[in-house]
Amino acid sequence: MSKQHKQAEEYIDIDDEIQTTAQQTGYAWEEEYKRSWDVLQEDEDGSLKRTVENLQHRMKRKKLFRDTSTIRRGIIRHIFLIIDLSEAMMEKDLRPSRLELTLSYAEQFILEYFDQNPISQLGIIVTRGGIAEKLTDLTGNPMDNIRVLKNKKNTDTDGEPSLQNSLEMARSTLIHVPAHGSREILIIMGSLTTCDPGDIYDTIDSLVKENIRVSVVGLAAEVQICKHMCKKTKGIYGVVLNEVHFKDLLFEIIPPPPVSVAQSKAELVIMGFPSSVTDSMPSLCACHSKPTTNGYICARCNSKICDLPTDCPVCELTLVSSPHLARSYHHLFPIDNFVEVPWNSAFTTHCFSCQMPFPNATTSLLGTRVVTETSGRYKCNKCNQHFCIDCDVFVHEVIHNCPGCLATTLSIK
Amino acid sequence: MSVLKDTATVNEDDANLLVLIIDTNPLIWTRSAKSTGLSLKEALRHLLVFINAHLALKHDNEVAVIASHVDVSKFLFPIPTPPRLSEDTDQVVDSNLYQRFKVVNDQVIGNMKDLFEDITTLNSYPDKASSMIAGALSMALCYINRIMRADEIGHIKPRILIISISPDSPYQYISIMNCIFSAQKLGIPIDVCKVHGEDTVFLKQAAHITGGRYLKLQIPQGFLQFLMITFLPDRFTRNYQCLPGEEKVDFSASCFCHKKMIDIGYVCSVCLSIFCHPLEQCSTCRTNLILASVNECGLKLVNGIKKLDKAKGRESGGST
Amino acid sequence: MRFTIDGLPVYFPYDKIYPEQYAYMSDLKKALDAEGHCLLEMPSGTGKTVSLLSLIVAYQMYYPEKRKLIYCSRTVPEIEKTLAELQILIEYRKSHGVEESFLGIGLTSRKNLCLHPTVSQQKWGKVVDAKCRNLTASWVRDKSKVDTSIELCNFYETLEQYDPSEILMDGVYTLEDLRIFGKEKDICPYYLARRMIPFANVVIYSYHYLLDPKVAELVSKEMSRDCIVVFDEAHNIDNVCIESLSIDITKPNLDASARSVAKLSEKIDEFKAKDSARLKDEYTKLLEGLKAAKEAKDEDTFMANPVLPDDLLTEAVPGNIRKAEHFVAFLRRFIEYLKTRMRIQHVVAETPISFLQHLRELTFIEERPLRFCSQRLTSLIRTLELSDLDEYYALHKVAAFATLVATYANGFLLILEPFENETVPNPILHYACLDASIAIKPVFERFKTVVITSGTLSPLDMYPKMLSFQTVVQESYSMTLTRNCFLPLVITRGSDQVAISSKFEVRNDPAVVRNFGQILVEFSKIVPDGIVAFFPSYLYMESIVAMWNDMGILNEAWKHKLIFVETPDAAETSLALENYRTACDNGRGAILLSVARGKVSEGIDFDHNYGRAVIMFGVPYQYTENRILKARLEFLRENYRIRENDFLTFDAMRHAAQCVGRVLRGKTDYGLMIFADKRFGRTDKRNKLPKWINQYITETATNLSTDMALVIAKKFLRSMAQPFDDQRGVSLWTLEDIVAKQRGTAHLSNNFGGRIIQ
Amino acid sequence: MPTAVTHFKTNIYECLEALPKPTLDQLYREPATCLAIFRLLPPLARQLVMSLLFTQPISPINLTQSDLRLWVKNEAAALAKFDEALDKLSKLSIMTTDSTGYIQMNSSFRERFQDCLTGGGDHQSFGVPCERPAKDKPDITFLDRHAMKQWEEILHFMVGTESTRQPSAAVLKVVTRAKLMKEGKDKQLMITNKGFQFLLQDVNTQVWAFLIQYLDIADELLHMNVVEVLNFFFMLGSLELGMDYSVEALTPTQKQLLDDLANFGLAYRRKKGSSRYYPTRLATTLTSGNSAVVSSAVSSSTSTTTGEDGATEQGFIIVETNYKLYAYTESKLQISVLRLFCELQTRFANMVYALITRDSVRKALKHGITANQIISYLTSHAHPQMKKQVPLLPPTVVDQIRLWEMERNRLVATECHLYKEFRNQGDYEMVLKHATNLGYVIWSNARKRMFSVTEEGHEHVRNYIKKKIAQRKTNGGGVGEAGSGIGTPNNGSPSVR
Repeated sequence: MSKQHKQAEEYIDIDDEIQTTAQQTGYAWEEEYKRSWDVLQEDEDGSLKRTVENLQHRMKRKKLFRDTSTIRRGIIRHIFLIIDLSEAMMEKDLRPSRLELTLSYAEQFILEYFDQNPISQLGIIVTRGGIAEKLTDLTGNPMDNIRVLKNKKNTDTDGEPSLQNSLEMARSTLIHVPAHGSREILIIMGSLTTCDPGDIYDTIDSLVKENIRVSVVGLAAEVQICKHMCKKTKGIYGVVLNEVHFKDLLFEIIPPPPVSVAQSKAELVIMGFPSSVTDSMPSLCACHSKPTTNGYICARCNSKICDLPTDCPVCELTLVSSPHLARSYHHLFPIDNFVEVPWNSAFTTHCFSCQMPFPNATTSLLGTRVVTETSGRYKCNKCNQHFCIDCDVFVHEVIHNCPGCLATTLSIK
Repeated sequence: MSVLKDTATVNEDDANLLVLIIDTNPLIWTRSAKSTGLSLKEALRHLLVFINAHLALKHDNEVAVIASHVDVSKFLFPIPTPPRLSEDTDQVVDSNLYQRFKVVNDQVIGNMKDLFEDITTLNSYPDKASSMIAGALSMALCYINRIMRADEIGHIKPRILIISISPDSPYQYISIMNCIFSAQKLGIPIDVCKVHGEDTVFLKQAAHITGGRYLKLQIPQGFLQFLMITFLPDRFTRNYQCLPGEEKVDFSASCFCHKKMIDIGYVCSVCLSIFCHPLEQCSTCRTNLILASVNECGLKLVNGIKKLDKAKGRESGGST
Repeated sequence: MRFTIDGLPVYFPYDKIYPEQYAYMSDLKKALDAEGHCLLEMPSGTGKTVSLLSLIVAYQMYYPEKRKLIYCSRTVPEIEKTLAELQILIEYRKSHGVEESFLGIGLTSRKNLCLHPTVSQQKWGKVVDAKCRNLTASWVRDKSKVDTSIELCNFYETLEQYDPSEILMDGVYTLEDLRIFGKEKDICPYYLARRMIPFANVVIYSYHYLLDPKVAELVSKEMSRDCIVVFDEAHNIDNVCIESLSIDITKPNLDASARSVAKLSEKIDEFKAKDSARLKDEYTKLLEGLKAAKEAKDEDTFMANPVLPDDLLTEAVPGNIRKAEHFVAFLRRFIEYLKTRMRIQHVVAETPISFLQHLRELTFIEERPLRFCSQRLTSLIRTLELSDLDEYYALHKVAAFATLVATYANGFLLILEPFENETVPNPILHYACLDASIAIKPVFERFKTVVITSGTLSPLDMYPKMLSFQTVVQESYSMTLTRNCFLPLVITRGSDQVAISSKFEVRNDPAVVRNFGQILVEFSKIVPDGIVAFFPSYLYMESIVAMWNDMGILNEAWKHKLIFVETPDAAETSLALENYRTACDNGRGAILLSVARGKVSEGIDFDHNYGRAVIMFGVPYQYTENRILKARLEFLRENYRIRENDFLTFDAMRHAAQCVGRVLRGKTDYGLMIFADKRFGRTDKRNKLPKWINQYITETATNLSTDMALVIAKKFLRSMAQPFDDQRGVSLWTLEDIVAKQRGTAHLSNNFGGRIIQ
Repeated sequence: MPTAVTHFKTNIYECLEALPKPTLDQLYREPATCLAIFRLLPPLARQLVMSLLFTQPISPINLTQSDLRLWVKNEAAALAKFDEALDKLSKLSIMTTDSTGYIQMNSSFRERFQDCLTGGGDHQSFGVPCERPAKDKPDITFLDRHAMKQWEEILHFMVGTESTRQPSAAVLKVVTRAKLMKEGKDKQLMITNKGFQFLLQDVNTQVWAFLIQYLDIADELLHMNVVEVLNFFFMLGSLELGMDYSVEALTPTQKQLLDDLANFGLAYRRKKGSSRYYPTRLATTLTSGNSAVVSSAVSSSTSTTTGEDGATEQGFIIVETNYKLYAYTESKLQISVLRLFCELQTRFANMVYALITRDSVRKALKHGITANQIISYLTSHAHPQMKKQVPLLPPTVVDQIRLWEMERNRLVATECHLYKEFRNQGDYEMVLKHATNLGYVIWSNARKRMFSVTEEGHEHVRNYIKKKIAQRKTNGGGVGEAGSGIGTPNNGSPSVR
């Protein structure tokens, strides 16, 4: 029992955010029933409020912990997204169906990926009927990828997937990417089998040699070969529990992976910061050769490009805008996890950043103090300010600044 | 788990949350007072009226005021523990002022007072001491986040207005950028009212990226009027109102070494710092860089690096 | 880690221990203290062996009377594994500064150990033995002293140089080590091992060396009384016992033996011509009784007497077979008699008594001489200094038969089946042992402590009954898990709600077969990598697979996984297995169709991806029409009050358990256990499953239809795929946990231990 | 909720717009009033006012309407909004275009509103607090209770819940005047359809509707100054809940007013003629025009279990797709309101379980309650739990209610005249043909030889027949006597269209 309960417990929808994405969690009667009450117990004034809060706290905190050591990360990434289009993807065990869900998530993934890794590239390969098919080559433009996925005939399913073929295809492109970029493959795999022409272990070995990192998100169950592959290539292997979990797993890939110094050597990359132009008369752009009025001018060859970031189609100079670079800074300088403040040192009355009043230990005669094991305060070790759980999460997930440190440099001196 | 409620679509009877960030860098204010005659005190008077106007627009409009002071930024309103207003101000209720206005105004003024009291005592700023705009922004975002997760039906539409006077401080670049992007994620427009001094590139970008307004105050006397026309309109009315001329934002980056604008630069693949010249060790992340194509690196950028080292120290201190 | 179980310091070669391992040890300790037998059921893959070894070794080393450990295992690989474990343990003890002289060896047949260039090439174990003996038999070596032309095995010769006690220095020698050691020193590993047995603290070999009296007498006779005997994987021990005492004699056997008898007589004649002295002197020896006749080296006693009632050894050989030629005639007569018996056209089942009766009437052969038959044969052959003994195999079989039939009045049955499966005329004379206890009796009597342990011994009380012995400790351990890493599901009906069962009446009903097929197909869809499916019998498997083929179910399954089938032919099977494994490894996925009681179900582990699911199609009952089985059931009912049904179910369930047990090897492993038969739903069946399986069968999972099962299975597989946090505290104890535990139950265990000691 | 708000707005607009310009000017003397009225304006109008409010000090700019138009985007939607805004403004004579075509802001409005924002001037329009702190000051929950008790008494009286004492004269006047109730037989006051509709409004709207009615009578019967009354209303709206204000500062009319309002539950006084009064939530939320706050007050005050935090919780109704309705309320009133359009099944301690059935809804419709009112009621009182989901109400239910409303309008009765008993088919067809050509025929049946024509057709057809008969008479044919059912409107057969 125990473990399964834990599993269930993690996805009890006490969290509003999860609940708002309710349509994904399917109909009540389709869900296998969760004995959420096993998790809760009343406090002596008979209310569940406290326990639920604690639960939420724990869940929120759980999402956080990550290594905040400022290690090198492959900021400039090259990733191939391999999507399994075998018949197994038609299964309905993920609503509305594995395929549809995968596609929609893939789209979100791509957007989020480029949002977080602005100067990275991504390509899409699909595999079905035992063959692999490259939909898009590595490109810095999210829209191209998404457009391809939107195209129905690119996404109809057939037969079995072929891991080896698709891996080889991805590899053949990835080996050419410059040394300073990371090489990654992300596979979304619904099928439990793969039909391969040759020995896949050779492929895996060569992947390891090229230090290409393969991550797999399995939709059904743990497949040995995938596990092995991810282990070898230092990738992540996850199997989805339900729709929400699927998304979590997929988005784990988004923050750039840490790279060993050996793995990719640092380089100076020449980049152009094009200036935007708006002409009165539409002129052809170099990328799609469509007439457009406003666009950007390549800093080196003065060719006109529709949107950033991209490689100049003419002189192949990497073109970005400075905010793009800035987007990925927070990966480089992550902020440390906040530490929980024990009751005995919980003097602060309210959250430093959002002014939310803290639960007060002294006033709660009803034994609040007993019931909530957390003081609801979380401390930044640099500036020693206290924050509420929501800010803690928000700061680490969204802003990536510690308000305390930024607001009070005095405390640092 | 960002609360991505649909903040994009606004409709008529949404409440508006205005987070006002006032840059209260006393040095610059005095400077501006000299040049333009608009002192902080004066400006504050206008701002209070402005706040009242905002509150007047709708019964359920909300406001928050944050002071971005030198080396510290703190909430002026609301503060969880209302200070001892009752003593110094004659009475809690003033029959001549709408109660909500009164509460806000009193608190803002009161807090502003003791902000200055306890800072001016230690009156030894380094010259380049800059106002903590990034901190203020972060706090603002946190506060908004709190408010937004509080109302379930997404009834409150937040926005941020920065009254900016001090110039950009490069050391806050990254943190400010982070703020901007999270604001963009949450769909919170950042308005910037540049009261004095030359344009700040960062805030310009902020306004541009988040779809806010960036405007420079032309006639200091007409400050209030200016506020009223450009920054009062809530997001609903803005759909219909056409803005005062939007000016072009340049995204050309400035190199880390000499802070000079460049259109082709050398970027360290590890930490993405931008340089105007190729160098063999990144001054930011200390990794040795190779650049096959370019091999000339003059002595001149050594001192450049030196400068940046100091900068870097501060920066990492401030932003991580 | 080092901890003490009431007073006994135990070194455990890992720094974590499962609670059940701890419990196992402490129970084992009790048994040893009490010097009684014990019966321990412990889930497979929870480190049974290591905990057993580490405790017993600790025990040996701690107490003055260094009780030798005799560890019986079933197959050579298992012996090898155990030895490896032992090595690790000893290393660990050494590394923790325990000075002790310790010798652990394994013993196996010549075939596996022989180094001799030509001999070792032989395929058949028997031949190897024979060839070896031709090179090593005492008289051969004597002869070689006179003429050097006769070749000897120089490995053996070099061994002869040494004084047995100081050939091997301390340590643990796996079979492989032995061979290497042998190679280096040109010593015959086989004989080396046998020489070492007296000096070893731990001896590991296969059951037969202890159970099969023929062999036992050679190898195990000088084992002292206080040895600790362990039978591992002992769930089939009763069958082993029975086989060791059962003999089948076919027509060819008889003919062969007839021929060898003829040869014997020739030999005798030429001996008469050459020197009758030897015969004479043998004769006189026989007068003094067998004792005297046995001073020759034990290597020469190539075939031992199947029974060792000591009285036989003392009293003298009856007169009418003392003379060689008499004995030969005697044999001839006996064989002739058997031949006549073989001619009958109908099945006969009779007790030894009546057989002897009839024998006497026809051939005036007395009971007593019969009993000495094999002994006499042995000595005769020795006197005649025969080589190429494999030719005499058949004859010896007959002799052994003669001895047995004359010795044991009851517990046996003679069955004569003229026809192989009712049609082909191929008369066989089964001399079936019905009573497992006979063979193992001496073991229980000789040794103070016999430990019978396995993953599946439930219901525990069955074994003491069948083997008629008393246990001081009799325990079945549950499996403590942080996540329940295996999921037993009982599917009682297909998606179409038709009840499924391998019952004889319905087993070929298309609806049932289709449902079985559906289960296979559906699970092949959702289960990754490997699936193993077990059928009650080859026959049944064949028929079903045929029907599946017609129904197109196989093709359906093909889409998702490759399909392999176990066949009676070992070579084929191992090939299939190999391919199956690769298919599981490279993500193709595969299904292995195999048979309960088959090689696969006993020997092979399907850990991790090699077996994510085991499907048990039907309940593996034995084929009840078998006469021997019938006889045995009857016997059990009459003598041990075990009702047929109980025994059959017990037998079926233990095999079922064996099969599904294959899927789970260790706690990091996980898998589905699917019982596809409505009869599994009944509690009386389920109660016969081992506790550790039973405890995880939830009520909801006892009566599922295919589709319901699928839903649960999917969920299970998903959750199992999640990375799982370490099991510390819950199902994995550190030293602290143990100490805590002990403190908790200190007083209790102490006085308990005390009670046992006095 | 939005519907409710706009409803209320239009109401107050109507009455404000109705006022003559001088009265408005008088009104604008009070900053509170300015603020209140300002908030009633559409957003764009508000923005306009704000933008122009402080123009003066810098330079007296003169803007024409077209100048202003430049502020808004040049899109149809935007412009429409803009015009609406200007229109409203001029209606309330806040901004008017003077003869020169320049837009002028009402000066008094400008000044007062500026005061309001800057806190200048000494007008005391935001209520004069008592200087001496009151002993045993009633807390907010108490005030809520009081307010609700008073107000619900009125409503109870309307629905005719037993054991409700006769409310005050003012109330009676208002309800009768507003035709919320009318004198049935035996002089008993009976609730009218309008009354039912009234009940379905959220409290805030009710209050306003009530006050506006009161305004009229105040004007006519009690001879009060409308301006003062309105000012007082708006002032109440700007007061702080839980504060105590002194009565002295009020004008005599307002004092008089206060008593009535106290009756309605808008204000609380410990005893008649006590020197201080406390505005209740009903009053303070008047101008905020958001019903949520008030209905929260309802729930908090009615449900005794939930104390302070009850105020946060809002609606109390949960509707399921299967037409089941759960109302977490104890107030008799709410229940009896519910009874208007659904069948109560079971009643629990704090919850009522009801069904929305065809009959129940039809019953409501018969009372003249419209489907939209029901729906808006459900929407505005929806339980927060329901507020999370979109659409808020299960669409099936909403549609069904609408359908039920429609199905009542299947029959249309039209007055008509029946012609029957024609002698022979010939006559029948001839006349029928004639009538059809003229398009008078509503219904006809050849077998029974009868058809009916419309009112206006009747005259014509009859003449036609007469003429025919006359002709027959002349050429001596068999008299075709067409017995025209001399149409009493009663026997006009309703014909289905």
